[in-house]
Amino acid sequence: MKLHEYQSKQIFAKHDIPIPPGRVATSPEEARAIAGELGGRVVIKSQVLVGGRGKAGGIRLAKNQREAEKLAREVLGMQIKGLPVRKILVDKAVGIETEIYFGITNDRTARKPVMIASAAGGIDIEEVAATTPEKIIRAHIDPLLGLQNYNILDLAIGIELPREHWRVFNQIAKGLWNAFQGSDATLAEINPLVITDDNQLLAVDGKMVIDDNALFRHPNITEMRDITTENESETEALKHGLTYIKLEGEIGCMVNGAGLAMATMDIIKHFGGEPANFLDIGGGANAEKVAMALRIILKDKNVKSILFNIFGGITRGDEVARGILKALEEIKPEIPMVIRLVGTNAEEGRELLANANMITAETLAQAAQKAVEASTRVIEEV
Amino acid sequence: MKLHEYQSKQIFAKHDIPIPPGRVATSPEEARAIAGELGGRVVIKSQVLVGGRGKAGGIRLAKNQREAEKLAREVLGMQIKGLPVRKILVDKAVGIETEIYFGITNDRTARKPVMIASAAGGIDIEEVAATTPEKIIRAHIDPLLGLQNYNILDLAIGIELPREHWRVFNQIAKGLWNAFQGSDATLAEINPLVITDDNQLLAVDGKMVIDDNALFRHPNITEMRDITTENESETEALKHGLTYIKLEGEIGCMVNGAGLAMATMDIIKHFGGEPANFLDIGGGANAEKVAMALRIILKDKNVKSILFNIFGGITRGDEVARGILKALEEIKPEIPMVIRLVGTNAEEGRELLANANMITAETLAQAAQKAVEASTRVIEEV
Amino acid sequence: MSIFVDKDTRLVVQGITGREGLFHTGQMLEYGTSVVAGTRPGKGGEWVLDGKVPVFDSVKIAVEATGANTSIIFVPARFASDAILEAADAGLQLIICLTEHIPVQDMMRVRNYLDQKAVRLIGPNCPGLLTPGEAKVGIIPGDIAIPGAIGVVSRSGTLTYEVLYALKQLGLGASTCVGIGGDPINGTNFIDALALFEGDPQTDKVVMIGEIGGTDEEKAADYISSQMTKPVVGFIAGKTAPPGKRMGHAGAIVEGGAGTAVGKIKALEDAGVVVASHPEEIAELLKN
Amino acid sequence: MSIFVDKDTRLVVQGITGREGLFHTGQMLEYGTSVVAGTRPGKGGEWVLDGKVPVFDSVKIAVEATGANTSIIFVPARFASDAILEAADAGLQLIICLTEHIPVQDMMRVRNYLDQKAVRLIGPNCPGLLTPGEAKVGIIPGDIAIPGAIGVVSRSGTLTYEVLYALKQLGLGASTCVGIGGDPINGTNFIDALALFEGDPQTDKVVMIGEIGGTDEEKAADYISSQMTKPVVGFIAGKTAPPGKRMGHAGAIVEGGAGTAVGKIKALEDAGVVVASHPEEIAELLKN
Repeated sequence: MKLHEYQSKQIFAKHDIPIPPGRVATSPEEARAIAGELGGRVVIKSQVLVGGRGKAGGIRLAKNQREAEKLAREVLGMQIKGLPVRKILVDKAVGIETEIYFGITNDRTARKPVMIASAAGGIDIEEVAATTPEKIIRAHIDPLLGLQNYNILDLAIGIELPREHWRVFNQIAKGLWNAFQGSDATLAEINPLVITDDNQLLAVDGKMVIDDNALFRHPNITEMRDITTENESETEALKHGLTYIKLEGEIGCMVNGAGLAMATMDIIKHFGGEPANFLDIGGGANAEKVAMALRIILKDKNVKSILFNIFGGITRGDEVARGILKALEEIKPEIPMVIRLVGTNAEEGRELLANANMITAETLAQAAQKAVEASTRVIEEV
Repeated sequence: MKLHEYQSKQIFAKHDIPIPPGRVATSPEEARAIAGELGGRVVIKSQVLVGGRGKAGGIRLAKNQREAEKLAREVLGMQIKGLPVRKILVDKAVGIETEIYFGITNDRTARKPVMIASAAGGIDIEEVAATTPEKIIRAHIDPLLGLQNYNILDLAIGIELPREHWRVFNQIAKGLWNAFQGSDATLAEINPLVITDDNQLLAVDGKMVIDDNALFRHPNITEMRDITTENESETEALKHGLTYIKLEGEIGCMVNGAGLAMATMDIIKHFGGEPANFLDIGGGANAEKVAMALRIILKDKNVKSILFNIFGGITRGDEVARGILKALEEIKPEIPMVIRLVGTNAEEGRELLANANMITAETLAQAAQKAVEASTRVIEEV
Repeated sequence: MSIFVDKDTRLVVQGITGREGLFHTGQMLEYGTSVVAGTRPGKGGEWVLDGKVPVFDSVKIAVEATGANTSIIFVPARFASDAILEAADAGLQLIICLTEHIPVQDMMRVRNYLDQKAVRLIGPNCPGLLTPGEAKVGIIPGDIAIPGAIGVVSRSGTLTYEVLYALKQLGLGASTCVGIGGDPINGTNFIDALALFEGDPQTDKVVMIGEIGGTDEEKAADYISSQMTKPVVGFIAGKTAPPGKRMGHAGAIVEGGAGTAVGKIKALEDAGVVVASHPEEIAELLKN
Repeated sequence: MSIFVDKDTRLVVQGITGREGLFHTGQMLEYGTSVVAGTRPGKGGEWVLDGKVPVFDSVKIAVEATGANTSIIFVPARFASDAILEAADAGLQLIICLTEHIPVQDMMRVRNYLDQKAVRLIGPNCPGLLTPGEAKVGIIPGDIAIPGAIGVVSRSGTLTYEVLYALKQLGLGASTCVGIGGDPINGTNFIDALALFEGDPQTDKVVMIGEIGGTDEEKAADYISSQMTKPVVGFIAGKTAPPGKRMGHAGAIVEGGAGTAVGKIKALEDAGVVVASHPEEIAELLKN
């Protein structure tokens, strides 16, 4: 689960990381009032859960209250990468001398969290990492010991941070680690961490991603979820324990298991089709879940045919069949459906579906070919 | 640093360990008022930092408010093992079905904390451990992982705790671990943890000891120190970084290093004397510290002679000599003093002391013999 | 021979009284696996599956009572890391964890702790092990594979079944099938399994099924080209997957350009691995 | 020969700019120890002791620049566990920590972490090492011991000096003197040192100086009686110490009846160790 900049910075502030004064607004008038409270120049920052806000014009500098209101109105009217801007953060503007990158994520290869810093912070940090990797300093953190002072020291030395800032950098590093670990984050990032023109360290931007699997431990964070900025179908799916990602093709897929779902998409492409979605119904999916999955697929009007590829293991073929029947009864879709059912209780499943109007297939290759063919036929008939 | 029962139970309660309702009183009237609030029978418990309060009559059951006042007056007038009772805890009395022992301490051999439980809780638990060790169940806790559910399960199974209590026992165990670890305790103990006659688990007594070396991390706990119940000289010594323990003999000792201090006491005894104290001035002791140490030794009126045994390492002989001179100037003690100074800057130290009226010695054996002899002479002269 | 499990496996099922635990214990028994015990705190003393398997309160007691040497874990995600540690501290040297959705910080602590011990963890979020004709320890449907000489190792669950099933259709059998699981932090990786297959006399050829993300396949490719003599057929799922939701700049920095299907396929092909274009083709490639 | 330190020791002093660090670095240099570096975060680039020793910001940098192979730690208690871990992660295989008053939970975590690594910690709360005539790594006064064939291992600080000094008075020298420190959780115990002395050709006899508390002396007695061929003379301090302030019932249960001077002396005597009645007697017993 991604957190908004303002939410991430709230968590940072709780862990003694200095952030600029500021507040969230949902209207131009509110933005004007906040700008008045803060005094001087303010930054209007769109709160959407995508990168590249700055380049899209979603981050603007206002010289005074009146300009703050005007720019807030503009930004609140924007869509960034398809997402409407519903909230803006109004932060006091600071003079920036230096931009540092500072973040933590998990390094799956090392099986440890890794803290990363670079003196070349800012929007081009990935370019820096690709072209001048020596400018990226890493410190792995033992997950059983936690962050140690010398880990932080390695970073401060590595980025050649002036010594006068070491003490506050140590405090920020500990705060970032505590925010990361204490929130079960998979990412906690300050970019940039700036040295201001009055020589203070300040986290002017913040980003956190929380491990969805650990949200049960963090009810406060769970409440921060902003579903207005998420894809409606994907959110709906997640709520029912399904993983759904919408794509641009015309062949809907319902598969159990992420690997098999990807392989099914791949084989559709291999036989000349384009998958309309990734959909993993997970292990042990019951009839309800399957019906919900089918409804979600059918919401996508591009879908011209559906391929069900179910290999029973934890998931049982008969349960899946019951779910499909239940959904069909309710929705009565007009498009062709190809089903391939193998594994645990597949026999029973196939019997249940015998009278449904579905195209059956023995192998995955066959199923994919039939689904591609069926989608083309529909298109031609149109 | 030992905590009082009421302080330990406050910490337990913060960690979701159920304790009986109750409050601290410092007067009989206050005790009466608390008994009134609680209603029914109450227990009056002396708050002194020694064991065996119950056997000494420092824990009493009162049937009503009036009796609570009367017993509170009695208990507040007591001395237990030489310590005056200045505070009492007035707890609501509960009906007890079963007494369980439940504690954590560090096992230095295993280098891990160990959680200990026994179905045979109560005042005779050490007797149980000595005679029927199979009734004592232990679970070692990995200090890097922390307490795991299966550690708790091992204990619940081991003490044959009825299953209906497992859930709350799990909660109490986690609370006890968090209290122990979060307070840098070296001991956290509930004895007894009772099953009440209405079938609830309840910590009716509590004891915690905090690692003095970690108090810098716990200002709140440091504030709990109750110096009124500690030996004044020992407290004074600790404040100056000295370790002083008063004993019953007549030869005062000032030594650098705990091992050497013990060996010095042992050799005094070996040559027929009795040490008046253990006093370790620590490593790197400076003149101020030495002077303070001498003042503390001389407060003990039993002291008939003093043996200084200083082997310079971190501690420097000249610094010790300066401290002694400084203290002598101020206090002008009348009793004989034997000094043995070896090691780092011992030469310089001996030169400084050349004109002080002190008996010198080359070897430890010699020094001890001279100190014993001197103390006897004083006694004979009296 | 086979790797990990065989006729001598004596299995304890952690979380045996749950819906999945119970169902799949039945399936494992039916397959002929020696399931000697189950555990569920608070249910010690009961028996499940018509009195076939005794339930104990803890793994330690189960091991003492039955001599179990292997554990399989079906407990819910929030208790799973505790269950793995319990099995390890009870002295079991092979632990298979099927649970999905374990928080990554939990697994990171577990894995770093287990690295200090002589214990092998397979999974989590995996379908377990199948040594056809000898033992099924997990949820791989028993009837989709026959005994044979092909070692199968896979990050995926159902995709593995697909491959085993296709092998069977062509009369090809497996020595052991190992599902290592799809989680970012797991106990056993491709190289561990490849090394065991390389040393297993029953295994002639190996199938390795990977997917996008991480660098395990790339490292396996290095291992194959430098250490393996047996032929390997590979497959990588996720060629059409949209670029993953990136984990901020930090994720991009740590992962670099690695993790794409194209990159993994190239690494494997450079190591001499024949890479199939779809799952059923794997079986055809092995037939040749 | 000797154990732990010798002419090849290249020492880095952590906390070199503090009062004690600076003073004792001077003493070590004077003794002839190769002190190649010191560390103090924020003081990298400076030189101390008249330009004799360069200061670095971290141990890692100090090791890279000077090839240091051993570290000695003088930093304050609240930073000491971090300093030990820093030295271990910088690849040093011998770390001597003199700091006293380190919280026991810190040391417990450090020790359990170091157990995973090939690193030897001596201390904390110890006087360090002295290999007379070769290297002094710690605060044992150099002039109280001469080279010889007696290995000395001790839990105590100044009491050890007492013994070395008494040896010297009788013309007896030491191979190496090891102060293992008096803290409840430490890095090296009696058995570790005894085993090294047993295997050290230069050492003919061993002196072991213990004190009340814990069970290290009892375990050392077992080791001596079953594994050691060289004669051992012992001493236990604390015969007249009042019974320690007990650590609640839990402490009594964990420690049992162990830890008394009488018990330790008996264990050592039963193992064939000659136990001296006072420190200076040790030297006399060795002379015979």
